[in-house]
Parts: sequence; C-alpha cells; structure tokens
Amino acid sequence: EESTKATAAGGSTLEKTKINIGTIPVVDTAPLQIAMEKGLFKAEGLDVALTTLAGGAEAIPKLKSGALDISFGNYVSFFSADAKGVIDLKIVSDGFQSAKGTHTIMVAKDSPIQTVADLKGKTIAVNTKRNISTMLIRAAAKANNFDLDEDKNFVEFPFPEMEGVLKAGKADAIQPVEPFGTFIGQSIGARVIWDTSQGPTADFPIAGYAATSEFAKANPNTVAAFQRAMGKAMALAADRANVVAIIPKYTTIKADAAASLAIGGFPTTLNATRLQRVADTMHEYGLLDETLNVQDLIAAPSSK
Amino acid sequence: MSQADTATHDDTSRHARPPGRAGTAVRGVLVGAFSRFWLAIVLIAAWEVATRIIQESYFPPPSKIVVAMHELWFSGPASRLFLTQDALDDFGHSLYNLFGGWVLACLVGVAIGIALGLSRKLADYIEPMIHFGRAIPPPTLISFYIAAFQLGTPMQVATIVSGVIWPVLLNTIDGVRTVEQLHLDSAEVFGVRGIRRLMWIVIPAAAPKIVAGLRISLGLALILMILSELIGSTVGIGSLLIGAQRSFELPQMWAGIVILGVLGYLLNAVFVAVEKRALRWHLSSRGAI
Amino acid sequence: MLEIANLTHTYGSGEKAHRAIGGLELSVAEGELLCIVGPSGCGKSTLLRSIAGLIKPTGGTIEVSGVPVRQTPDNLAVVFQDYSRSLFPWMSVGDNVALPLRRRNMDRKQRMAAAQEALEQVDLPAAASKYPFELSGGMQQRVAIARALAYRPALMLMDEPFGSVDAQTREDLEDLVLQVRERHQMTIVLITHDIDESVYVGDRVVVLSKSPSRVVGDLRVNLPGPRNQITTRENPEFVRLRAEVGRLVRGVEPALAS
Amino acid sequence: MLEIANLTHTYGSGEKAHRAIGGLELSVAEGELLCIVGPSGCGKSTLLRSIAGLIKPTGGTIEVSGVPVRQTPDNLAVVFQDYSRSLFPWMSVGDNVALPLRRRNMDRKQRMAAAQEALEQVDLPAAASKYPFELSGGMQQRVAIARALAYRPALMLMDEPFGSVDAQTREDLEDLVLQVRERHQMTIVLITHDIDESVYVGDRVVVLSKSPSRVVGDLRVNLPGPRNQITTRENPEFVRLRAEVGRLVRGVEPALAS
Amino acid sequence: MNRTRVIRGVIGVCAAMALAEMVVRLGIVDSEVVPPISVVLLRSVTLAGDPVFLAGVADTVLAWLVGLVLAVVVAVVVGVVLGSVPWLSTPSRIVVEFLRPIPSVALIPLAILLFTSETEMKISLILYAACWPILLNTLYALQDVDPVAKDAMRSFGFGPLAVLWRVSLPSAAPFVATGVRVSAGIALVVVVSAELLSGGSSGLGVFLINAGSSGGNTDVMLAGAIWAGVLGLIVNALLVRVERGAFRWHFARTERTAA
Ligand SMILES: Nc1ncnc2c1ncn2[C@@H]1O[C@H](COP(=O)(O)OP(=O)(O)OP(=O)(O)O)[C@@H](O)[C@H]1O
Ligand SMILES: Nc1ncnc2c1ncn2[C@@H]1O[C@H](COP(=O)(O)OP(=O)(O)OP(=O)(O)O)[C@@H](O)[C@H]1O
Ligand SMILES: [Mg+2]
Ligand SMILES: [Mg+2]
Repeated sequence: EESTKATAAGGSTLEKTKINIGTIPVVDTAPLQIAMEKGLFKAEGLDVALTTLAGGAEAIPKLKSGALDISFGNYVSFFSADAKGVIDLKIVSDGFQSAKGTHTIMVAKDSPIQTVADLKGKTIAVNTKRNISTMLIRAAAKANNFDLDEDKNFVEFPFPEMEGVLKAGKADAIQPVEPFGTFIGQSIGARVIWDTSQGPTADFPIAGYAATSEFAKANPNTVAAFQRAMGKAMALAADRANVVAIIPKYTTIKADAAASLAIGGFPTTLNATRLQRVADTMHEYGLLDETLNVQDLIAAPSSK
Repeated sequence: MSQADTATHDDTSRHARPPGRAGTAVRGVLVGAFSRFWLAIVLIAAWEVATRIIQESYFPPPSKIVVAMHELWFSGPASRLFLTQDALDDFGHSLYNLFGGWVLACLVGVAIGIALGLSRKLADYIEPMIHFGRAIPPPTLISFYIAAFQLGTPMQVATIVSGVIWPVLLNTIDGVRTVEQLHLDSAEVFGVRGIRRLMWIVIPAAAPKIVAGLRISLGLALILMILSELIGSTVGIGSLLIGAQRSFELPQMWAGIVILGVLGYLLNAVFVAVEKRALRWHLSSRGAI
Repeated sequence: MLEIANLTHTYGSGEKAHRAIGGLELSVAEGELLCIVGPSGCGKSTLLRSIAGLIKPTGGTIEVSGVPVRQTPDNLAVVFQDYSRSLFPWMSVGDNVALPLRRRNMDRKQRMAAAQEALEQVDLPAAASKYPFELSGGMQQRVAIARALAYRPALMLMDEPFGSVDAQTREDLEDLVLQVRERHQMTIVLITHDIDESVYVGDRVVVLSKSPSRVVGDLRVNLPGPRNQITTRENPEFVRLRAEVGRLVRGVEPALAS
Repeated sequence: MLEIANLTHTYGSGEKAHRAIGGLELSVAEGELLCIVGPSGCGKSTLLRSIAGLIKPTGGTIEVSGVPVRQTPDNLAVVFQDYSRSLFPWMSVGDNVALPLRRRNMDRKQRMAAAQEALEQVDLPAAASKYPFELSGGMQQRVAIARALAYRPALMLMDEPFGSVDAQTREDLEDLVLQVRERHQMTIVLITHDIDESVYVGDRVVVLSKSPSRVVGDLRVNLPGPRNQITTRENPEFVRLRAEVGRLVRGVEPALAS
Repeated sequence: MNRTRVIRGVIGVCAAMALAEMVVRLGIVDSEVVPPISVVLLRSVTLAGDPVFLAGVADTVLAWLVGLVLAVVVAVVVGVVLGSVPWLSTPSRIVVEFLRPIPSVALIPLAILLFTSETEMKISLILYAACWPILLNTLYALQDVDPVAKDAMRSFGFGPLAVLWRVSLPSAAPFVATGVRVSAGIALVVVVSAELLSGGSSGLGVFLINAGSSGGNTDVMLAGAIWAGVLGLIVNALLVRVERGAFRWHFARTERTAA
C-alpha cells in the first residue's frame, strides 16, 4: 500500500504519514479537495483525513491540542492568535486570495444606498466581527474618507442567513463571500455597491494552511510533502475548469451554479511579502497591537 | 443579618444557636462567612497555582482575569461606582434582556404548566409538541428568528424565552400533577373550586417544584442571554465574550465567564432569599430552616 | 336527603380487581345522624367518598337532596380518616379552617372570627396562627373537625373523626356534634369503630358486612334526648342496642388468626 | 430497660416557644408493658420520639438498657401515630414489612416469609403484593403494626396503634400484642386514648398531665394472666383500675368550651 | 387509554403543523425567509434517506446518550452529597451557583483544547450543561422527603446511608426523573449547537454546516431542527415509559382521579 510507505516521492522519510487537516466546505478550499481527489497527498505518502470546521477560530485550540495537524484558516485569525501568544504558528501553505467578485458589499435591490459613502452610520452584516470582513469594509470606508465603528456598525450573521437578513431588512448591507454573493444577487437581485478586491485590498490574501511551530519543526518532511502536494493542487486550481468541476463534489453547490461563481486566486507560492500586507492592514485597523513580522511565521518550503 | 439568621441561614441544623453578646455575634458572622467561603477561596487559590504552572494561554490565572475585568468594566469614574461606559452598556443591555426573557418565560411557563398539569386531556394534545420544541437547538432556527423578530431586544428575549421556558414548564406540570390527592379532595368537598382552588391549593402545593424549575431556568437564562447575543447583536456580555473568544483576547473571554458566574451567584442569592420567605411552611416542616 | 340504591364499587380491573362495595341500599332522612360501623377494610371510606362525589362508583345510584351525585354536592363537608394529610401544610391552622368559608359571603374578618370560634369549640383556642405540622395528631384531627363545623354544611360526612383524641375530649366532641346538629339542622353520616359511640350519637346505626359490603343491620336508636354521657350510657335501651350492634358486627367478622 | 430522668422538651424558641414536656421521670422494667394515657397534645408522641432518638430533647436524660440515647437505640421498633405516612409508598406492603428485617441476618426468602406471617397475624393474609395506597386506613395501620411485630424488637414503641380499626379487630390486636410480648420477651410502651385498653393490656398505666407534661399517675395493674377479653374486663380489679385511671385523666383535662 | 393518548398527540402535532404552515402562507412570517413547514417536512424526509446524515445522527445520539448518563450519575451523586453533608454543602453552593450560569458555548474552545477526541469534547460539554437541572431537582426532591417516612426508617436503627438509599432516593426519584427529562432536552440542544459552532468530522450539526455551504440552506437547517425535535420526542417517550415502569406507585397514586 502506498499510504503505509513511510517514504515520500521526495525520497526523504516522513515523520508522520497520517495527518488530520481542518477544512471548511467553501470555494476557498477547492485545491485541498483537488489534492484529495487526484491522490496528490497519497502520491506523497500522506494519509489525510479531513475535519469540518465551523469557522476559523476553533482551528487554534484544535491545532494546539493535536486534534488537527494542519488547518485551513484565515490569516487574520492566524496572525492575531500568534501575536497574542495564544499559539505559535507556522503557515505551511498559502490558500486563497480575493479577486473580483469574491468579497463584495451588497445591498437590497431597492435600497437607497448606492455607494460606499452611503454606508456611513449604517448597519452591515458580516460573518465575524474583528476579522477579515470588517477589515475589508473599513478599508473601503477609509478610501471614501469616513470611519465605521467595529462595534456599532456591524452585526454578526452566518453567511447562509445573509439573504434573509437583507430581505427582512435586518441590516442595511451585507458582506457575503462566494458562493453566497452570486446566489443572493441571483435570487433577490441584491446589488453590489463595492468590490473590496480593489485599491489597497486588491488581490488580498485571505486564507492559508497552518500548523503549530512544534509540528512543523518535528515533522519537516511531512510538511514538505504537504507543501508539494498543495503546490500541485494550487497549480491545477489555476484552471477555473478544475475548480468548477470539484466544487459540486464537496459542497452542495450544483454544477451549473458553480460555473457562475466568482472564484479567487490560489497562489502557488508562499510569499512573506504578500502576506505582510495582511499583518500591516490588521495593525492599521487595530486588530494587531504591534506590527508582526510575517517572515517569522512562514515555514518556507524546502527548496527542492 | 441577624445572628440567628447566620446560624440557621444555610445549614440544616435544627437547633438555633443560643443568643450571645456583641463579640460573639461578630465572631458568629465571621465563622459563618468562613464556613461559606472557604471552599471558594481554596479553589481560586488552587486555580491560580495550577494556571501559573501550566502556563496555558487558554487558561489565564485568576489574577489576570481580575485585571482584565477591571480594565473592561471597573475602571470608570467614582461617580459611576467605578463602572465604565462599556460596563453600563454591556450589563444594562444583557440584564435587561435577561430579566425580560426570564420573567416572561416564567409567567408563560407556569401558566401553561398549570393548565397542562390540571387537564390530562389538554396535555395529551399539547405535550408532544413541547417535547418536540424543547429539543430544537436555537442555532437551527436563526432564519426563523430573523424573519419573525426585530433585531436586538425582541429577538434576544425571544431566544431566551424559547430556551428557559422548558424547565419551568416541565417542573410545573410535574408539581401540579403530583399534588396530594387528599388535598384536592378536601378542596373539592368544601367547594373550593376554580380560581380559588388554583390560588389556594394547587399553586402552593406545587410551589416547591415550580420554584425548583424557576431556579434552574434562572441559570439557564444567563446561558441563553449569551447565546442570544451570538448573532445580530452589538453590545452585551455575550457579544463581548464571543468576540473576545474569536479574537483570542482570552483574559477578556474569561472576564466574561467570571462575570457570568458572579451574576449567577448574586441572582441565585436573591432568589433563595425570596424563596425562603415564600416557602417557609415547606422548609420549616422539613426541618430545613 | 340521601338515597343510595344498589351501590357497587370495584377497584382496579382484571385480575387485580377488588370489589369493595357490593349492592348497598341506604337512605338517610333530613336532619338524621346516621352512624356506620363495619369491619376494617369493608368499604366505609369508599362509600363516603362516593357520596362526596370524589370517586365514581362502578354501579348504582346516589342521590343527595334528590339530585344524582355526579360531582361533589353543594353544601357538603367531610372529615377525612387521613386527617393529617387533608390539612393544607402551607396554611396556618386558622387559614385552613377559614378557607372553605370563602364560599359563604363573608369578609376576611368574619371568616377569621368564625374559624376562631370553631377552633375554640374543639378546644384549640390558641392554635390559629400555628402550622399543622406544629400540632399533635389529635390536635390536627380536631382542626379537621373544626374546619367542617365552621363551614356549617347541610350534609356532613365524618370518617372516624374522633380516632386520635383522648377519652375525655372524645366525649366532649361527641356532645359538640350533637349540639351543632341540633342547632344547625345538619344531616350527618358518621363512620366509627366505637360501638358505644355509634349508639350514643346516632339516631340510627347501620352495620356493614365485610367487603364486598352490604347492609347487614339497620337499627333505630330510640333514646331520649338530649343525650348525656352518664345517664344515656346507663339507659337499659342503650345497653341493649350496644349489645345488639356488637352482635351484628361480630357476626360478620372473622376472628384474627393468631 | 428504660430510664427517663427530668426530661424536658421545648419546640421552637423565643416567642413561639412551646414547652411540650416539663420534667418527666419514668422508668420501665425489662419485659414490662407500659401504657401511657394523657390528654391530646400533652406530649406523648414527643416523649416517644425522644425515646426513639428521633428528636433531641432540650433537657434531661434517657437511657435504654443503660446506654444514653443519642441516636436510635438498637433493637427498637416504632408504630407511628401517623401510620399512613410512615409506610413507604414505593414499596409493596410485603416489602414494607420485610424491609427492617434486612438488619436481621435473613435472606430474602426468610424475610418474605416472616413478613407474610406478620401480615397474617394482623389479618391481612392477601395484602403482601398490594401497595399501601390500595389499602383502607385501618389496613394500613395494621401493616404498620405488622412491620413492627415482624422485626421482633427488644423495645417496641406504639403510638395509638389501634386507633383506626374496628372494635373486634382492636380486641384481637390487643391480644396479639400480649401474646407476642409473652413469646418474645419484649418491652413495650404503648400510647392509647382508650382507658379500658390501657388497663387491659398494661402491666402499668402512666397518666400524663397536659403539656408541659409530667407524670400525674402511675398505677400497677395486678390482673391475673393470661388476660381474656371477657373475663378480665369483668374482673372487679379491672373495673376499679379503669375508674381510677379515668379519674386521673379527667383530673388533668379541662372541659371543652362548647 | 394509551391509544387515545397517541391519537390526541398526533392531532396536536397536526394542528401545530397546520398553524405553522398558515403563519408562513398568510405572510405573518416572511415566506421568502422561512420556507413553509410542508417544504421543510419534505426536506426532512429526504434527509432520512441520506446515509451521511444518518451516520451523523448516530454520532450525535451516541455522544448525547453517554453525556446524559454521565450527567445523571454525577448530578445525583453530587446532589446527594450536597443534600446531606452540611459542612460541604454550604461552601460548595457558591461554587455550584458560580459554575451553573457559564454557557457551554463559552467553554467550547477550552473543551476542544482539553479533549483531543471530538466525541469526548462533546460529551464533556453535555455533561457540563445537563447536570444542573438534575442536580437542582435532586436537591429539592431530597428536601421534600416526608420526615415521617425517614423517621420510620431511622427508628428501626438504619443508618443515614440506608435511609438515603431506601427512603430519600426512592421518594425523590420521580422528581429527579423530571430533571433528567429536562436535561435530555438541554443535552440535545447543547450537542447539536456545539457541532454547529465548532464543527467536527461527523454529527447532525456537522452535516448541517456542510449542507449550508451552498447558501439557501434554510430548509435544511429547519429540517435538522425537525429531526432534533423528533429525537427529543422519542427520547422523552422512552424516558416516560421507563419512569412509568419504575415509579408505578407514584403514577398510580397521582392518576387515580386524573381520568
Ligand atoms: N414540630 C413541632 N413544632 C412545634 N410544636 C410542636 C411540634 N410538634 C408538636 N408540637 C406541640 O407539642 C405538643 C405535644 O405534641 P405531641 O405530638 O407530643 O402530643 P401528643 O401527646 O402526642 O398528642 P396527641 O394525643 O394529640 O397525638 C403539642 O402541643 C404540639 O402543639
Ligand atoms: N385505591 C384503591 N385501590 C385498590 N383497592 C382499594 C383502594 N382503596 C381501597 N381499596 C380497597 O377497598 C376496600 C375498602 O376500602 P375502604 O377504605 O373503603 O375501607 P374502610 O371500610 O374505610 O376501612 P377502614 O375502617 O380500615 O378505614 C379495602 O379492601 C381496600 O383494600
Ligand atoms: Mg376507612
Ligand atoms: Mg401524638
């Protein structure tokens, strides 16, 4: 059996072949699913088990306790957990970055709100406060010369509820991600008033894969094997057709619907400079007390 | 608190302490306080030591939690009893919803519980829905709540009510159903019927069990207060607690947990004091006062 | 006043069925004081509960003042055999006695006064503010009697009402019942195990057989009134009746296996 | 066997204090059957609970077999005045009677046999599998008696044990107690309101005053044994004693205000 | 008797369904946000044919049962100790009252950290949330035991343990059982909520997260709610049946005139 072999394609010995990876059933994790489907992990000698996460925050205790070896998660959560000394992380692979249409601000069809400037003093529904969503919207507001208050202007709702929130008028605007943005646009004619993937937050790194430093240090070959597999998967995901094909297999999104989605970028390399943008923006909006040197958090892929 | 009170307040001894002089009274209070608080003190000390040894950021030592609580809520001006604006916002909002929800749930729960306890037939029709309803996890009903209630207080009160009504309801049904048959018979033969029977016989007889339900639901109400602030909310202790948890401000999260515990303790203390008055007959006939 | 025809009652069903009353016929006239005696477990309490409308007998009819008993007849009072459990522990003794008076157009003050008067009649002048559990067994029983007396019902059912009081108090209570009956024109059905008592207080004594119970003896007591604890009990008619009731009771009872 | 010296008991404290027993002296010899009579509410049940170690009297000493009573003395059985509440509703009658026998080295079969025997003695041969609430008042009282009898205690305390049974059964039970006492050398303290009964079953009759109670009379009953319901009650000594006890009881009781 | 009861229950359920359907159809609640109950019911029926869903439900139920059983044991034992050992009960009351209002949601990350196994994590949360109603009902019921019954036991020379075991516990049992039924509902709510809020690899809540990945999942969520409700109903019925068997004396006494 391939999976029981302790030697990866690279020739070095894997410290650990069975690994648990935390994931979320969203478009962002398409490469991970591609890697599973195409047997890319197997080819590296890895036996991967996936665990569903409800959101990013509980990845941290799960990584800490060893329930997960590697987890998908958004950078804002990863960086703030690390900066607060809650966990010592290493990013092992980039995951997903925004692109046109992936992160938008939407309002109801007949809403008087036309531009970002109209959001002043309004309530915006986001998935999680003090996180990437609010940061992107606040950046948009700042570009329009006003401030949105983290506490006063945002309410939390799960993405699946945002359509209802908008319909019932429980918030003035919403910040959905794909596929919800596209679906809400289609089903109730909600309008996009701003695409956050522009200006200072264009092609913004959203999420990646992390392990504890401890794990990365103790299992360098396993991490490298993971990185190689993910690298290939990311490359495959660059072809939109591959992503559209895999989406119906791990989410409940239908094939034809998948074809209409906006799909973000899947960077094939792990680049500290790019990720540093996230840390700096977090600092700017008060999500980090001090600047964070992202380079220290990168488990650089072994040069092969 | 009078001296006799201290002696018999919580313990089950049937013999009141003989009265003494002022000195002994002070000592009595001290001894009473010690007998009540020693375990809490020991546990807090153990907690402090243990957390300092394991150095786990998810388990900050109590001293750090106290600092976080102070910064969050108790570093305000003296004119506001040292409460910060955040404290006023958080506590005010949360407690308002808490009491609103709890009182509403108690009234509705006791009323329906009595009706179902009295009428087997009515209970047959309605009870299945009750057991169905109380097993539904609130997060699965978010969309319903969004559609049905205004954000903020209405939605939160609805969440609290839908969570805490069940213990009141079930305990009330049980209490009413198990009223001593001979008490009902006595009422019946003396023509004590209808509302009189309800007020003078059924409710007092079921009171100990109803009260147990009210007390369970008071603790539960605090929990649902937190749940209700999970979505669509901007202020409140729960909002803060969950926010702190998500942004890894763990001492703040613990501050939220501890303040809930303290609130729970205080609410319960008030509750027990009221209960002691209301159920005097019951407690003293059982040798508990 | 009270007409009972072919009354039967069976507890439970199937194999565990127990026939407590088996075709009982009885009628009580207005203002009469009827004593019922019979062996333990013969169905006396069952009969009483049926009259009070607390259980639905499985057969036969009961009419009170010409109205078939479906629920508890109006203007009825019962002193239960299990007196201690029939008092409401959450009320003071005074409130216990005053509670039924809420049905009589009386304000609180009148009710409390009536309760106090009844308590004094049963020699418990200082008990009103106590709770039932603070009283002795016999005192609780007297509270139950006071509650029934204060209510001044048209029909009073008493199940072994003097079982827990001492001899002297018992005699006094017997006289009290006679007196109250006289003054307020009550009809009284009194269950007792004391044969002397049944003859002393009764206008009529009915003897029941063991269960399924039927009437095996029905004696009219022709003693001159007002009765008196000493002279009445010395009356030859009293002695004769008492012997006869004794014989009837003995006739239906099996001796204990000892 | 039982030595009581200067016993006092006060319920409650402060204004609501009630002195139930006020300096009571009493001693009971091994194998003796002592009857206690006294007005309702005088403190008889309180005395009995003190002997059983169920309440801690506020003053004085009680010794059973030379040992001061702190908790319940060994080898004791009590028939409570409130018999219906003293039975366990969740157990069948047989289990109720057999339960105390767990303290005697007996296996289940022996226990059930002993329970059945005791139930037969009180004329309830078919009750073992029933639940207490399925029995009549008098039957429940007999179950409580059977439970105490089956236990064969060295000291048996009975609080008004025959209050709810009919005359015939009562006599049978009186004889049963005498018989059991004889056969198993028990010491018995029996509270009763029936003066005849106290003289008929007692070796000694103690009369208590009203509360705070003290001993106001202590009579030795010198009647020939074995006693017999007919001949004993005709014995002139019986008649004399009964009159004397009656006088003593009457002396301490106030007449009812009627 | 039993059949009429079932029939009445079914009538009650149907009436409630009809009412729920009407509320949506008449637009009292926005039908675009909340699908009508008929749609939800249909959805829940199709769910029953989904093996992944069934496996998830099985996992949830397992954690639930284990958690509930542990909660019963812990709460009754603690209740008995606190109810009978004064020197411990007084000071521990503060601790109990302090712990009771802490929501399991707040404890999720801590539980995740402490219990590597997902099932253990869920069980620990259930245990925490479900023990309070049982504990309080136990305390109240122990206080409610008839003192005459206890005295009867003591008078035969039985010690405190025997009194506890043979009198206090049996007499308290029916009300404790009511507490268990309250807790069963709470435990189910907690386990599904925990799954929804923390994810995992299997469970009813996890299934719902996955199902929600495409948006427009309101009907799945509500179908999940229906299944949770049905589970609650089933367990309640089972518990009632057990209670009726165990406490025949209790029900026979209280239902004599209930007819
Ligand atoms: N728990 C209590 N609290 C306060 N007072 C009490 C309590 N129990 C009994 N008493 C009082 O103590 C006195 C004696 O009561 P006890 O029950 O011993 O009387 P008793 O002689 O058994 O009377 P009876 O023949 O009526 O049963 C009574 O006056 C009663 O009111
Ligand atoms: N709830 C019940 N279930 C089954 N059987 C019962 C029930 N209540 C009473 N019985 C039975 O019915 C018979 C008559 O009972 P009842 O209480 O009427 O007797 P009683 O004449 O009042 O006796 P006592 O003088 O002992 O009080 C008894 O044999 C008893 O066992
Ligand atoms: Mg009877
Ligand atoms: Mg007494």
